[in-house]
Amino acid sequence: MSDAAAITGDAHAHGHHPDLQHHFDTLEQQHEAATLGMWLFLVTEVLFFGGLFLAYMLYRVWYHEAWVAGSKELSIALGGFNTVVLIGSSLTMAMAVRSAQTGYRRATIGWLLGTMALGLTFLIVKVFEYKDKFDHHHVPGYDFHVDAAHAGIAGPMEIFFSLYFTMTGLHALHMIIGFGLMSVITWMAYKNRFSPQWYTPVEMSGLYWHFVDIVWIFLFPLLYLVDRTQ
Amino acid sequence: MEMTLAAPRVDYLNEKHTVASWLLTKDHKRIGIMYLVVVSLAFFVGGLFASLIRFELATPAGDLVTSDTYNKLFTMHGVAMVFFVLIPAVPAILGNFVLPLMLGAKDVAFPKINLLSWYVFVIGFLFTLYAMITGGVDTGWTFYTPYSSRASSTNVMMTGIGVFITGFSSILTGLNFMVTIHRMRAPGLTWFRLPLFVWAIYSTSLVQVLGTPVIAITVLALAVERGLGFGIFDPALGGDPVLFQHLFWFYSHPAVYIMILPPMGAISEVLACFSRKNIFGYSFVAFSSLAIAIFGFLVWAHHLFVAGISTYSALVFSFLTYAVAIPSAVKTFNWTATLYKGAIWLKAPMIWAICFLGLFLVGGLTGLFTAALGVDVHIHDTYFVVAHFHFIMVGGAIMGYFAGLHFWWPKMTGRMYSDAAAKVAAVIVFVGFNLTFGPQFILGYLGMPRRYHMYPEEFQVLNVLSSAGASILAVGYVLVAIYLIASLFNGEEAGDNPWHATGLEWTTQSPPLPHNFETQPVVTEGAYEYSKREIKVV
Amino acid sequence: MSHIAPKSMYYTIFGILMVMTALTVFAAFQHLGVFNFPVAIGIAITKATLVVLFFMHAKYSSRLTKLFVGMSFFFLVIMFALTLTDYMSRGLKTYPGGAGGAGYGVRSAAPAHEAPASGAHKEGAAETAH
Amino acid sequence: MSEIFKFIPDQASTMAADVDQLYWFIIGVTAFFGILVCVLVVYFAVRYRTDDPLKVGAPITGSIPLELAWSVIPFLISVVIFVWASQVFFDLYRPPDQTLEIYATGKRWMWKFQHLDGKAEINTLHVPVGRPVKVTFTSEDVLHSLYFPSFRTKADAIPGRYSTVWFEATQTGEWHIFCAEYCGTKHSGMIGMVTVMEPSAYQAWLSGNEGGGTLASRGERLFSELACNTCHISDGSGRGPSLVDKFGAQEQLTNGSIVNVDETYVRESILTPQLKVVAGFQPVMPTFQGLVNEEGVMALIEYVKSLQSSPGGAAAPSTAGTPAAAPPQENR
Ligand code: HEA
Ligand code: HEA
Ligand code: HEC
Ligand code: CUA
Ligand SMILES: [Cu+2]
Repeated sequence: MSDAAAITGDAHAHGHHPDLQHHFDTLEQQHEAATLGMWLFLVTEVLFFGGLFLAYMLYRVWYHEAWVAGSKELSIALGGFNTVVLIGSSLTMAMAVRSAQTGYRRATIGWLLGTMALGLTFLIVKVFEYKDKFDHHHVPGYDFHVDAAHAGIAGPMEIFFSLYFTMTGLHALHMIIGFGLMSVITWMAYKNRFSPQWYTPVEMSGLYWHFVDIVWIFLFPLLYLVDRTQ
Repeated sequence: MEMTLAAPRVDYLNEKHTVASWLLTKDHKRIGIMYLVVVSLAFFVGGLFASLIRFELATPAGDLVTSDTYNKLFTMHGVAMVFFVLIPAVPAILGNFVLPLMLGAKDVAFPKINLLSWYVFVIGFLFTLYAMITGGVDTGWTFYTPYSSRASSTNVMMTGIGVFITGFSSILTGLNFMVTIHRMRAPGLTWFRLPLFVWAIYSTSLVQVLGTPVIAITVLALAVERGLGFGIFDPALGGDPVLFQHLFWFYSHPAVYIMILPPMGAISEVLACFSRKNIFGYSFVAFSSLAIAIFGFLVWAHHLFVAGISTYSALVFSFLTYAVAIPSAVKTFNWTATLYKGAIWLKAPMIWAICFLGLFLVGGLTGLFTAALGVDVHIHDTYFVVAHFHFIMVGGAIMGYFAGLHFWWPKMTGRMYSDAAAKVAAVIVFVGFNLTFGPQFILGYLGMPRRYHMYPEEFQVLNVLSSAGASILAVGYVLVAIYLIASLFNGEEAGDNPWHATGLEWTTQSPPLPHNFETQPVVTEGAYEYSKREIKVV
Repeated sequence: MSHIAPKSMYYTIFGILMVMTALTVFAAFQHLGVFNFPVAIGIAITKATLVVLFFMHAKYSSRLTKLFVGMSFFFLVIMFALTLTDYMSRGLKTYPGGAGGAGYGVRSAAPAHEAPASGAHKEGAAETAH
Repeated sequence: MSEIFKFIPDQASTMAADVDQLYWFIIGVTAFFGILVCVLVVYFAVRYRTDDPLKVGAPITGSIPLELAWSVIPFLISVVIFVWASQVFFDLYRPPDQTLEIYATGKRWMWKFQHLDGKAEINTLHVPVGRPVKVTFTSEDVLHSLYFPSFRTKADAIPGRYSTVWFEATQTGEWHIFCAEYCGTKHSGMIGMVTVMEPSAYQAWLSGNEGGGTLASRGERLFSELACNTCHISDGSGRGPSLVDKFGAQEQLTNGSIVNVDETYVRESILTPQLKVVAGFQPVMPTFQGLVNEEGVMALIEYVKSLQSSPGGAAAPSTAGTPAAAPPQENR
């Protein structure tokens, strides 16, 4: 995440912009540093999820039938709904950043609240999806059974669900963190901390939120849509 | 660059004295010192385990400790030394301290994150220490599945969490330094005027940012497999344990360059300074750091030549491994050429640096043996590998770290240690080191596998030599600790530039001001223009 | 301080993303055979690129930012490609009548003894009990 | 060389000398560079040393020709090492055509070796001199690694997979077997001895076999005990395919891919039959997971191998469609 200091902007500058920290010369420099830092953080996130995607790819090639069967246990309706919700929240987030850029405080707050609401919707749907997996004994390591037709590929299917839970779980964790960030930002916006000169925190949380969206953009087809023709 | 002789003696050390002023500091210099304390502690812990290992191996029978204990000893030794000593040693201690100074900046880009990194590091270390104290862990520092996920009954989870957390410290430090180098350089400090240490730190940070997340996810996957019973690498479900090894080494091979690049940078500084010369082939040394960082990501499966990867893949990785050795070769030759026609001043940091050259060379060159497919089949997982990486990590990286520490110690503390004692210590360490790890090459080729608690009798002579060497080595390190600590109390005032070095860090007072410089420095020339310049005497 | 894009741009991008979401669901029900995966991934990559370029303003960012974005994908590709050099060539034969790999056959699914899987919980418990 | 001051282990296999030759070559190369650099560093440090901190060195900044030379020359040298080492590597992992086959399993903490004629031994292995031996092995629990230092070969034992090493012993005697991959408490106790004997002595040793029959006959017994023979009938009339002449051939699967019928495939067919279903058959074969252990699987494999309509029939490249050319016997 971007520097907490750059976000909360603790300043003891004299005659400078109140949000300029002492070790930077200009707000411009400070903003560039924060942006760069955030992007670098996202680079690490890409590789973080990348490891799991690699495992996914490999086993998908090896155990195609199991992947098809596992994927069919997931609900396209719920997954698709969540995709729409999350991309929608990306839109509201982008609008929140735009409002901050142009200095509309109320709009910023509104869009941020909208983003949080959509994020929450996503998480609630996810809870129902997880519950469904518990009900159907699809929780690896805890209570895993497949029906007789798939008995021969039970092992690989368990791998599928292990990856399913690890990937979506990590993604959900990122959403929860994002939700927390968003609450802070909304509160700061409410306190009128931002201006068209300084809205770095909104922009940084936006980058983070969009990244989380991107992860889901991959997870949805990879987990829910392996091959529905069979 | 003017010296600040008449400067008021307010410095970052005596500015404030309360404990809180340390624990809540955002000053990169204080944070560097705080890393120094924790890393030294970890080195002591790791060294203690190493000593016990060598005690045990003095006899073929397993008479000192049980097999289980022995297995824990080398695991905890490896974990402590790799994750809590060598990865943070140079970047987080010396890098934190001198990087902003070298850039002419007031601080790193994100001072609060810098402090956060330290806390994250300490928390990770505490988790690991807790795991060690409450029973230890016995998987080897490589945590291979399925042993780590299904079989071991030790504190794998706790250690994994410790390593996972520490990883974030490493990522945050790397990210911070990269942004700092991009955005906080003093006016006139163009990329090709940067000291080579900065290039090295930049390359290291790149590896930290790109590689560390992968170990994080790998450890996490191991954790869900062990803790929740998921199956990602589990052969019982059709999973592939070799996949774990791929992921582990995708980070851990680049990580060895996290360990060696910063000491290499420090060595470049020391060699240029004490030869009073431009570094030979500046841009080649600079770019070889970047090349090592990037190519370092292409070779990881050279750890898996006999682990079950396809023979064709082994060919690819072996070839790439040779390719990545070339930038190291370029560095070595450039360092050597730097000495040519220098005005060589053999102070203690220089002695450590010369020892580094010799030992790194042996370590690096023996990497060529392990990279050779036909030979690696025989020497993989034997003491040959143990000797290879100790030569590079202890002989190379730790020596380089000490060279840097001795070089910047007067700047960090304002005090000078005993030059004679430091030279003696360097020689003791050098001799002890060779005695410890030299015989291990032979042991390895003779076939003694690593991680062996007991071994056949014919290996005893060489093992005894190695254990004897380790005692000498320990004496050397203890000596270092003694005279460095002593210098804090009765060391001479070092002066602002005791080595008559170039570089912005030497233009401010020792110890530096809380905000580093009185006025914003402006740079007008390259990093090592010794031959052009009259250096002012203190 | 930075580029302010028109609102219409965000709505357009959102629209395109929605269409592509529908498209990817649709594609999953078509008999595409081996192309199923490339199509799904292709759509996902396109969507991600749109988000990065427009929602995340990468299009209007500094060259350095673009470089970092490129870098993350470059190294991701390295991770995938070089790992696959192993997995894709494991089945190849290195000698007649035998399997490829460093003296190994291709993978098979499970060890023949009883799966140790169930042990994990107990061991986890043992660990906390330590 | 006396026993104490040995630098290399005994060269007890055909490959040992090859590996050692390469080793000495790399020692030569690295010693050259190592000594070169060390001598120069020490020489410069002594020759140009000064006690005057104010003296400065010569204004030399670099030399492109030198940089090129010391990148290109090491690179070329490493290519030589690479090519040579890869050659040795392939020799190490490519067994000759006619080998004496031995099966092995590693489990914590012992090696169990299974000879084809039925004799089994633990932590000892008897082999004849002058004959290529191929050991096919797997692990029952965690990773292990079967290591014969004097034969200069090793490979990891991986649960769920077969690994092989091969060697041709060149002298009689006894040498170490080590487990080289860390496997827990008694990793260092997972060791044994390989005894190389004259062929006649080996035959005598083998015939000391107390009943039990050959491995293939044990497999045959299992084949009927587990009721495999109710489905796999040799004329192909059963529910499953006939297994005669199957080993070494290729098989078309329902998903269109083609697999080689080798040890791993047969093992997989027994333990996870549904993962690869033969084209034209229903996936009705039950899994035998838990009903048969690793040694039983090896016996079954050996039995399947022995099911040949004519001696040498199935494995013959013509019917099998496997790449025909046997590699020239590069093993001296
Ligand atoms: C700081 C740490 C560090 C560094 C820098 C290196 C550097 C190198 N390493 Fe090492 N390595 C480790 C730490 C390190 N290693 C560790 C910890 C392990 C074991 C892990 C475990 O299993 O626990 C290991 C294991 C290891 C293996 C696996 C061995 C096995 O398990 O079987 C291999 C195989 O290729 C290898 C190769 C190399 C090579 C080629 C280099 C090269 O980068 C070296 C380049 C340097 C030079 C070559 C010297 C200078 C050059 C010249 C003077 C010119 C002459 C050169 C030529 C002719 C080419 N290393
Ligand atoms: C930075 C990395 C690093 C460092 C510095 C060291 C330092 C040392 N190592 Fe370590 N080692 C590893 C990294 C490192 N090692 C790794 C990664 C492994 C593999 C683990 C695995 O297989 O999983 C390993 C494994 C390893 C083994 C192989 C164990 C086995 O396979 O069975 C041995 C055996 O000799 C050994 C010895 C030593 C010795 C004698 C030192 C000495 O240099 C240490 C000297 C330092 C001190 C002694 C501390 C200073 C002294 C004091 C603070 C005073 C207190 C001491 C006394 C009173 C004696 N190490
Ligand atoms: C219920 C009937 C049945 C039993 C019992 C059975 N099999 Fe099979 N087996 C089949 C069928 C059907 C196939 C082909 C479809 C498939 O590959 O799953 C097959 C395939 C095979 C193959 C792959 C053959 C090829 O052509 O590639 C092997 C090898 C094999 N079985 C071995 C065994 C062994 C060994 C046993 C006993 C331990 C056994 N089978 C028991 C029905 C059976
Ligand atoms: Cu078995 Cu080590
Ligand atoms: Cu490596």
